[in-house]
Amino acid sequence: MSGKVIALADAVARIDDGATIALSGNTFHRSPTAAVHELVRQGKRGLRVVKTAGAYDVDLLAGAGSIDRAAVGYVGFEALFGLAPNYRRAAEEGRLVVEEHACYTVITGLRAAIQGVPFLPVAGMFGSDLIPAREWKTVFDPYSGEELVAIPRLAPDWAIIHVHRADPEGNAQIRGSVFEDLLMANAAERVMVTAEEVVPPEALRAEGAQATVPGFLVDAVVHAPRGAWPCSCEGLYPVDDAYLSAYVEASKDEAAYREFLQAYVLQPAALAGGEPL
Amino acid sequence: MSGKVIALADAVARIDDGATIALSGNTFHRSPTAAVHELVRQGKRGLRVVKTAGAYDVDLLAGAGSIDRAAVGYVGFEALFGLAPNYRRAAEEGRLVVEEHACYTVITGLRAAIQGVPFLPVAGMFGSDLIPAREWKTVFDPYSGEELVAIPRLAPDWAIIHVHRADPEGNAQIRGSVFEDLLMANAAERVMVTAEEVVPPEALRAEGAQATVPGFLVDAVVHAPRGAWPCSCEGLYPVDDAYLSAYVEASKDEAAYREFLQAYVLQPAALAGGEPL
Amino acid sequence: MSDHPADLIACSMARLLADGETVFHGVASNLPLVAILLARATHAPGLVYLNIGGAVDARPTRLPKSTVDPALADGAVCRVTLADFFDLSARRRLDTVFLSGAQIDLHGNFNLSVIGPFDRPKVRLPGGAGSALLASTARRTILWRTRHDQRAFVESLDFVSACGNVEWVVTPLAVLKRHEGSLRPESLHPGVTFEALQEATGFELARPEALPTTAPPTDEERKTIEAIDPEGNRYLEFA
Amino acid sequence: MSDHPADLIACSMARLLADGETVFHGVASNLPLVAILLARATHAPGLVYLNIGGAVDARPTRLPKSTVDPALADGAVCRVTLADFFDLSARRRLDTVFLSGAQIDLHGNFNLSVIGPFDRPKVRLPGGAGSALLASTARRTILWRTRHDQRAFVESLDFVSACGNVEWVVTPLAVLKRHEGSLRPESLHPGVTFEALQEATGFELARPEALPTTAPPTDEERKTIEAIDPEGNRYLEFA
Repeated sequence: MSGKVIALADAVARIDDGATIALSGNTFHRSPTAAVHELVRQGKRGLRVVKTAGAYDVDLLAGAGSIDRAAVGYVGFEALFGLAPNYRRAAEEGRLVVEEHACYTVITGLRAAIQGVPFLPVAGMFGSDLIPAREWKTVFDPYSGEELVAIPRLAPDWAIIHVHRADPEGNAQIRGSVFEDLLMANAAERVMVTAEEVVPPEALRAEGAQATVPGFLVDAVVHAPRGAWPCSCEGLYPVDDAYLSAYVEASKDEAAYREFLQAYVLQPAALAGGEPL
Repeated sequence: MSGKVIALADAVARIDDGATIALSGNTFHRSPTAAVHELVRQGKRGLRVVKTAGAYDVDLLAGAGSIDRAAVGYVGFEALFGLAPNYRRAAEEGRLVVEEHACYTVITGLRAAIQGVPFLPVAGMFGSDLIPAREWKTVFDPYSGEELVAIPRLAPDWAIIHVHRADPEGNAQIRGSVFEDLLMANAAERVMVTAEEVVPPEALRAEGAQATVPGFLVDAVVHAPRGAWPCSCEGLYPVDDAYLSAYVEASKDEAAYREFLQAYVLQPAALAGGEPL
Repeated sequence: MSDHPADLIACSMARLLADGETVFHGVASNLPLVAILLARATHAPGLVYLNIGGAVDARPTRLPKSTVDPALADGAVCRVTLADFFDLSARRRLDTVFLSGAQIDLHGNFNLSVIGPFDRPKVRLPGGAGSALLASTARRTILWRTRHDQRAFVESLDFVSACGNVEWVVTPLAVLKRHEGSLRPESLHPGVTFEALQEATGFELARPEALPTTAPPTDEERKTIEAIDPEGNRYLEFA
Repeated sequence: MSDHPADLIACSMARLLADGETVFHGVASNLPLVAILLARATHAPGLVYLNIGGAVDARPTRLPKSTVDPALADGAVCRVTLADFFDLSARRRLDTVFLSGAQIDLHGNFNLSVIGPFDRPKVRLPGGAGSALLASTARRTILWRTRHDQRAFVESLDFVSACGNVEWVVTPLAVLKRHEGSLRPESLHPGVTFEALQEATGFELARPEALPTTAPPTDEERKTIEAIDPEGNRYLEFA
């Protein structure tokens, strides 16, 4: 396949240290884990991650030292395993700046980028300490005088979106929940799609406008089967609880975490993902 | 069928004189014409219509004297028949106030209503006489100081949306182009759906989340086969050029227009629509 | 037979839901999920259940551990996105949202962000997720907390992640309601005294004249909860 | 053999399109539609064709009279909404938009709103549709006008519906380009003199040193146009 299809390592190599990257999915679902692992393998530094609700992806990047800023509404392992161990440690030790958002302010910041405006106002929010903590300013409605919090544009350098199918032109299909992925794909300067399956050029068209993300927004297509593992990919595979449990367990101490990282992430063999522990 | 299904006349009777109504579709496509005809039959007065690009629907309402304000980006008969004859006459004679919008400002005003904010800023537009003509104000980005035009909230009292299928709870499916309909359905205080087909309660669910408009937004469901005629309904029937041609021809003079209205709109028999001229 | 606090919480929250309302839960919300499905299976069949994956009125047949799981879209009539539900709330059309707080104060303000200073926290919590907007724009918020002690119910929050229209707070000890801006107990769970509740609470509680005991789950409710959540995901937060 | 102005306009506009760019047309845009499909069939196979119905890169097999017709979504790879394309333009990612004006001035500003006062017009025109935003945010605008006379090309607009990044204006007489803020002829259609063009134009035109004749459609272009639009919808605006 030609077009925009390139190898995972080559696609990830295009992301510069210090870039702002938005990651698809939500908590344990359709995270672009194959690309996240490759970011760690390539030893990226100084990245800033954007996500409404992250879990393994953001935690791993924090633990590996790849990110030093996180614009996120939530990072945790839900009720499965509680707090995100590496994320938490990095923030508490001052290695990670948490640009805490409400999930809706991530969405609003992405919308501002999409709509080509430097900010968008939101309803509500007054009384939250996020306003002073994030140094968010307010605007006044020029018609009624009402005061509103102004959320600044949030424009990722890259959106990395894991999808079910993509064609070589970058037309990409997501099945089921789209989460904030379309916002990310539209707001970002560049888009990398990692796909469970790369289909022939005419397939999505022939089946009747099946693309979720139009190819003209996409810069790179990577064939990444099981590329969301250990997160779920709707209709294909569930969350790998056993892996995540082992990850959280290992993350309780730095040495065990490093060992785990070595065994499951830094080995290129781990790329395919999903070998049972 | 029970639930929210009511007769067209009963649904339209719920719309008060003076209400702001948003109409589905775009130019000659999936306009809620059955409901528009019923608005005329019921002799509504003082309505304000909201649409990005209108054609027969807005023209008919203007000619019949049902609307006295139109918040629209475009009203015309495209290259088929040129200017909208009754709309034009009403505006030129001072019977209709045209609140001219750019289509994107209709969208932005609806988005403001959807997002619960009194205004939203837009990119660009400076230099257009629409800004002073519409008395649109500006805001300054509190971060950079950049000046932006602020589009006020546009919240219809009713959105009238013609759809392919709806169930008794108001879950409604549109096939193909959705145009601005979802924005309208979300921005409006109340939503009337006119449907080519009313399907059993579980049908859209059983086929796999087939609703475009979720039923909880919908107040009334009307069974209206051929309810977009003489406009098209994607996949079902095309634009009725012959009818529209006769309409435009008749609209050149007031008496002929009244006669046409009597024959094709005011007669309840015309309700089903689409008898060939 | 003594009910597990999870069952009492789920059941108490379910009873607060009215038929026909729109209700939303987010991440890590196993108890609200059970409450919503319980209410729909009992007194509120017309509840409109909205969740973080954008599913409208889904009918999950199996409860996952993650409340963002695709399983929670099964049987949905429509799929939109999270942004649509935030918008719905922002325009005051979302009736009820379930939220939680690591710390909750007398006014129902809550903290999900940090213990200690924001910039260099002693404990970095997960973050408020949608709370800051939802609590202030949804018609009402029902808070739940699986621990009721002076670390959870505090005189002063380390950080106000969110505040707004909190109406109810449901805990392992009691159901509290906000009256004129302050929480006060509305019912005490079986076996809990006002004194014990006050002892477990870091701020002073007004003592209402009548303070009934929370009605324990009925047999039907118990059976329904068990059918909804046979794997016991509602206990996860107590682990 | 003399070409119909519609064919000259469509062909001239097609040649302005570069391979791979994103291009959008709106309502009542039969000539841009033919131009886009012609460009894609000839030198710009990778053109990304966007239209008002939200279709991405459709491959219509039959041209409808209305340029909003569902037929223009046939073969699309993706369907979004008009709002998405306006957003695309707003963030400066839409390469080319085709627009028209009832009146056009020296600077490429144009009027689609009213002749006479805005509040009580002598002629109520259809309205600028997307123009006010698109002309100011798309990377460039190509204007077309099927009449070139002093009523269309005016010294002073009755109303500025839109202004912005107009780069080209294509008419039955000439192809004009904006240089340093002012339109000037770039080529004259076969048989048109500069004097005739000036005579038909309500503002003074700079006369460039070299003023070539617009290359008429090649045989291949003529055949392709005919295959794209066998019913001659491109002539509708001349009726």
